[in-house]
Amino acid sequence: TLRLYRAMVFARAYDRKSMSLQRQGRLATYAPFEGQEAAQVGAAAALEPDDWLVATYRDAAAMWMQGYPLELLFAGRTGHESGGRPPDHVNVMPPSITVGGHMVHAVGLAWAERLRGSSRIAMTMFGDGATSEGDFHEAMNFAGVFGVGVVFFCQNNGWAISLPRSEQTASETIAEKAIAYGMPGVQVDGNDLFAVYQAAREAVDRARDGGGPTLIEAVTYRIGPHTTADDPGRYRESAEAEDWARRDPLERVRIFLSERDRWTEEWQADVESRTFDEVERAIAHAESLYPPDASHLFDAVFESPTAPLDRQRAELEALLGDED
Amino acid sequence: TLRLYRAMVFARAYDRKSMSLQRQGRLATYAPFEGQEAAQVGAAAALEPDDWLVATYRDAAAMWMQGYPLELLFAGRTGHESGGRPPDHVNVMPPSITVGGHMVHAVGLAWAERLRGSSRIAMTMFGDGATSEGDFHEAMNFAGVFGVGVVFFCQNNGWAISLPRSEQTASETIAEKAIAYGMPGVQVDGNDLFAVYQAAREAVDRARDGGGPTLIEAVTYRIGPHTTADDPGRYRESAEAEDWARRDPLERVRIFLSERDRWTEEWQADVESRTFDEVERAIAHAESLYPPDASHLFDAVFESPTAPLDRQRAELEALLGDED
Amino acid sequence: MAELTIAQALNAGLASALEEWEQALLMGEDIGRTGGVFRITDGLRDRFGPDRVIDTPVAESGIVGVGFGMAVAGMRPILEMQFMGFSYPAVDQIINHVSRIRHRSRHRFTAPLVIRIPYGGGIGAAEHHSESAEAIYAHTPGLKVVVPSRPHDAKGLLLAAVEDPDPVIFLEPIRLYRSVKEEVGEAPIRVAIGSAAVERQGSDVTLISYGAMMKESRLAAAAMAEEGIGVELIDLRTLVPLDVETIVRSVDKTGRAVVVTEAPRTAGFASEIVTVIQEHCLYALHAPIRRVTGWDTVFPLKRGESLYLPSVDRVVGAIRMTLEA
Amino acid sequence: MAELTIAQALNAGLASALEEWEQALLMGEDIGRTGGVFRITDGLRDRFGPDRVIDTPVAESGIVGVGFGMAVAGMRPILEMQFMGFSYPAVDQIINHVSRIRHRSRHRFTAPLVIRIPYGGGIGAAEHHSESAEAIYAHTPGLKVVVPSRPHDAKGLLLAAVEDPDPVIFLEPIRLYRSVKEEVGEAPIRVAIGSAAVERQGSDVTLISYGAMMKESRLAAAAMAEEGIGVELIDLRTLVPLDVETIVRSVDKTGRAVVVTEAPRTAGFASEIVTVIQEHCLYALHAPIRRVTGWDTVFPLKRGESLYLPSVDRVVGAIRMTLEA
Ligand SMILES: Cc1ncc(C[n+]2csc(CCOP(=O)(O)OP(=O)(O)O)c2C)c(N)n1
Ligand SMILES: Cc1ncc(C[n+]2csc(CCOP(=O)(O)OP(=O)(O)O)c2C)c(N)n1
Ligand SMILES: [Mg+2]
Ligand SMILES: [Mg+2]
Repeated sequence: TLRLYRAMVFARAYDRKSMSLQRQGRLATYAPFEGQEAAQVGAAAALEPDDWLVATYRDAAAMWMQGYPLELLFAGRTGHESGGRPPDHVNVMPPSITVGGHMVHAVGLAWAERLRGSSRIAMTMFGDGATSEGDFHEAMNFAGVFGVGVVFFCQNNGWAISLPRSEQTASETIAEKAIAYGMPGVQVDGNDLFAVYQAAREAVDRARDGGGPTLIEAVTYRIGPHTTADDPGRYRESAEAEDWARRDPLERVRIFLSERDRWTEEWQADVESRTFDEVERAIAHAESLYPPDASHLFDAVFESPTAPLDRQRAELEALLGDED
Repeated sequence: TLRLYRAMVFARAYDRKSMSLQRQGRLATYAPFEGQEAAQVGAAAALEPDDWLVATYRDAAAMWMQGYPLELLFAGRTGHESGGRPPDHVNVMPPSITVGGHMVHAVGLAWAERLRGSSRIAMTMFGDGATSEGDFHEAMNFAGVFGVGVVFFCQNNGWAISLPRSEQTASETIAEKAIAYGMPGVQVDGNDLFAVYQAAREAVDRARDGGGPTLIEAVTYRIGPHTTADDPGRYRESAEAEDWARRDPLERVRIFLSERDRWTEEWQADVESRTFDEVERAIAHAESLYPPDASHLFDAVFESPTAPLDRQRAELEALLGDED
Repeated sequence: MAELTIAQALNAGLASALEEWEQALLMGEDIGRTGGVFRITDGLRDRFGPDRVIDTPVAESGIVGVGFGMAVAGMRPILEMQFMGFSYPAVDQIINHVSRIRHRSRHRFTAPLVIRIPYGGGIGAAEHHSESAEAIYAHTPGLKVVVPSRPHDAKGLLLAAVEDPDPVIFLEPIRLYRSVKEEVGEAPIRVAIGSAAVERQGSDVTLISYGAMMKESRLAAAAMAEEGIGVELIDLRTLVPLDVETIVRSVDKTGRAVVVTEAPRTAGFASEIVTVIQEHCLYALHAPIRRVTGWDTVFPLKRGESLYLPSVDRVVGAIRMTLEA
Repeated sequence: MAELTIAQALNAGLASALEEWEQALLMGEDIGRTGGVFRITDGLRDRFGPDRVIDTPVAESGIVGVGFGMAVAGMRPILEMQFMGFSYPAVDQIINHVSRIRHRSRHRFTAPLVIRIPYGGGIGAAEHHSESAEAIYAHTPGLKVVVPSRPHDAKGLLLAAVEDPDPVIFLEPIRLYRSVKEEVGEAPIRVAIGSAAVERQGSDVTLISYGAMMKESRLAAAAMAEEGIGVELIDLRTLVPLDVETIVRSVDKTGRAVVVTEAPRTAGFASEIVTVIQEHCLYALHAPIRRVTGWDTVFPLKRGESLYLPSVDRVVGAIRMTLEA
């Protein structure tokens, strides 16, 4: 528990620090996940280190849990492609920016692992809004039909930008959509670390044991704006966010720990300040990355550049040459 | 009942006649619906004459019931676009050739009618295979969220070309997929004219009364090949088809009627022969349609042709001129 | 008359469309309560109500397909794709259904709808947010494709698009939403679909562009003017149907042409423009027609953007090469 | 060596791909039990089992998206879209994901998959079954696009595509599936992606085409030969990367060119070919390069097809005009 609480504290500090960095203009738009720490940490904690994670722009905490280095998360957010390349042993896809399109990928990843006799499974994270995309349906249907070991982890944070969950779909819960695909679906309190971990653990074990896919709906809330470019004041009452803030996922675990004398203010302050330092180092590293040049643009279109691309690259290099 | 039975007899005769016309090379590929007459006739019978019907390549019986002229059905099948233009008072879309893409259209049609204060509703017909497409999901979800008066009528005929229903989706029934969209879903014996009519009737009334959408799964069977280009022998046991042939939807009603002395062989023979005559007239009419010319190609791209299109049309006319 | 940005002109245009046609309605993601991520529909939901300014679930194919059905039933839906990269899930509905229902039904059913698509790079956005795939829509028979580069045209083309009896893809240059201001009339003005604008007369070389790239093109033309080189600058405004006459008249005069677009080069719309010119003006050409385009690479993130997007220098360089050839 | 049709050569190529790479697998609608609507995968399910020849639900976006995930995890999926008109629902997966994962992940993740797409008209099919939208894929950075017109190339390009470390759109000319026969080696031959074939030497005019339209082009070239006119016939075989050298070498020699495709004219791939030629060979050109293409109309049903598809007469006519100009 302490390990996971530590991760949540880290995530919260990282998230808040990122918000301020963005305001300083050091990051491009940032999508905060404050309020969703228990969901992301609890779910990722159920994975083996080499399992696949296919998540979104809002799932930095889960990606970090699964081994995605901080400086790479920042690299992407400072607008550098190298942020999309995790270390070789880390099986985490770059965060999906398109909504809905990535869940089918998780199905393919897990299916391939099974075909190759590996025990790796895949977890995909997505929001309540993503469940409206046709690709959610096709991913769930493929997983159901072929019994693929995928964990569909939905963070229902109440909103898809400005659209409330109630207008996203008419089903009572998102969990019950699982029925349409013949797979188990469970709804859990997404702000309860233990509940999330347990549900995720069961789903992960089932997937690994060949029991097929599971849909998990973690009910939580996006305390902050959709992104730093968004103004929630335009579409929701601040009271709602304040109400949810009282159900803070960190606070619940903190109380649990301190009741057992396993928590002190000093300890927490220490974790936070160390996080801030780590974040500083990470962002500094990201900002110090080589400035993209012609090869950065042209050398990753294909494994080896084609003749037409070489001609275009030469064109660009000539232009850059002219400039200095 | 007699009226509907007559329609079923007509449909059966039309379908068989079309098969033989195709073999004679007088029709392009044809998709037979033998075995699905009760489903199509029963469902369409629940509609008002000016309600919208958005159906598929296999739903000729339903389209005919809703006023789509026989000769136009044939026009399309002889490869002439004029088959796509029903009379002005008939609100039936040309048959959908793409699988899944047309259900969202029905949602828009019904929604527009509501916005304009009309009481028209829309019914869309599709197969078991179509439920796997993302557009099925998006259509159902929009209908559910906005409470649109649409009847989603699925003819689960057991097969999508060569894929059996069991491998199309892992849900137990197709009807239960309605839960995922917060709408009622019902499964009926698609070979039972009365059951289909009743279920369709309830759904149509609900839609008209502002009660929102319904999903109906009519369990039936495609007795013939997917199309005249298909060979079912490659993927299914003939025993299966024979078994279903014993549950012939026409026979069930015939027995019902003859028990009540409302059916005679002469009457049936008469209906059939009249159908054959009608079909002959219709196909003859279709075959006598003006041969497409340049204007046929160019005058329906936009309401009024653009300058570039006029240039291309002139090009084509010059070529045609050269030839004679 | 007020000075408006393109964003404001579009907002005004949408408002007057909703006033002028009772069948007009707006549908899209986050266009109501927030007024759209670019605030183009700001205030319209409060003014016209949720029945006419509809916030939809996150489902682009559904938005277009449902809008298509509404159009067939007599409405005039104005649909918004939040970014061009998110219009791809709707490509099937657009190509297989929206573009061809008139042909399929021999005029019985039509789709008088508008699909608004913010496009283009230069705002340091995340992946998929800087697409310029206009060629896909321009290549689809049955669609008209327009792309304004100035506030007045934005409003005028929008209203012409809503009035048009056929589907119109309405491309909005994100980068110019707030960077250009000009006087725009209060009245429901129209700018005819299919007519290009000769923005600047010149006899030495014809510079052809549209949308966001008009910015670089204008600066390049001005720079050349300082050197006494006369650039005839054409803003296409409409890609389909293409205003061939205006292009040909100019190139027949100048004998030289440069085409500027930000889309990837191969099979981009720039190739169509070049092809049309050589078909009509080959004998008048003194030099090869040059394309200044994006590269055949994935659109880069913020820090690489300046390497990808055609710059004023690139445009000027291409003009020089064309003149020297 | 056996005489095979393109359909048979593809079947043989798929079989040898499944033998050569254990990571190779086929996925698509009706490709298993029935061997595909065109029987291209006939017998492969029985031979390699349902784990490697997978019948999927009717969901094109799912087929490509799931196949993409498999490819990222090290498999080599060979996916079938039943007809090109049904590849549109997968366009989002192809453009937003398949084409750019290598760039997004700086080579860490790649998508070595092949998407087989039967395309083109001339078979009197129903709506949406005669599409020729290769330009959409050719315009997408990160995709290679190949299109054989002969049995040998069909097998050789297919195996090269499966071997290629990047995603390849493999277009199959439906109309030629069974109309051309030629000797095809049993061995797992390769035809290099990116190399065009000069099928016939000639010094008067260059005729460029690919896929199904090679049939009309060959007949036209033969007809001209009878009149003593030397047509240099080029079968592109690969659209991306384009074999510019071969095209330029020929046109520099002949000074005249005609491009034949069946796709709609505006922004079609023919425009790209014309543009590349004028960029490299303008001063060698004696006449405008002519496009013989489909019209900017919806592809017609059976009875109107002959009006739409370029005929031998149209190709011959265009060659004549080019020579007379
Ligand atoms: C295909 C697609 N459509 C639209 C968008 C724009 N968009 C970005 S986030 C978002 C809302 C997603 O909501 P949800 O799935 O609930 O995730 P959350 O942001 O709440 O975590 C939308 C519509 C997109 N990125 N991709
Ligand atoms: C988008 C799309 N994908 C694939 C096809 C090819 N296709 C035609 S019918 C069919 C099977 C449809 O099965 P189902 O929905 O059950 O309808 P049925 O034919 O059984 O009436 C397929 C895959 C198509 N027409 N459209
Ligand atoms: Mg959400
Ligand atoms: Mg079926």
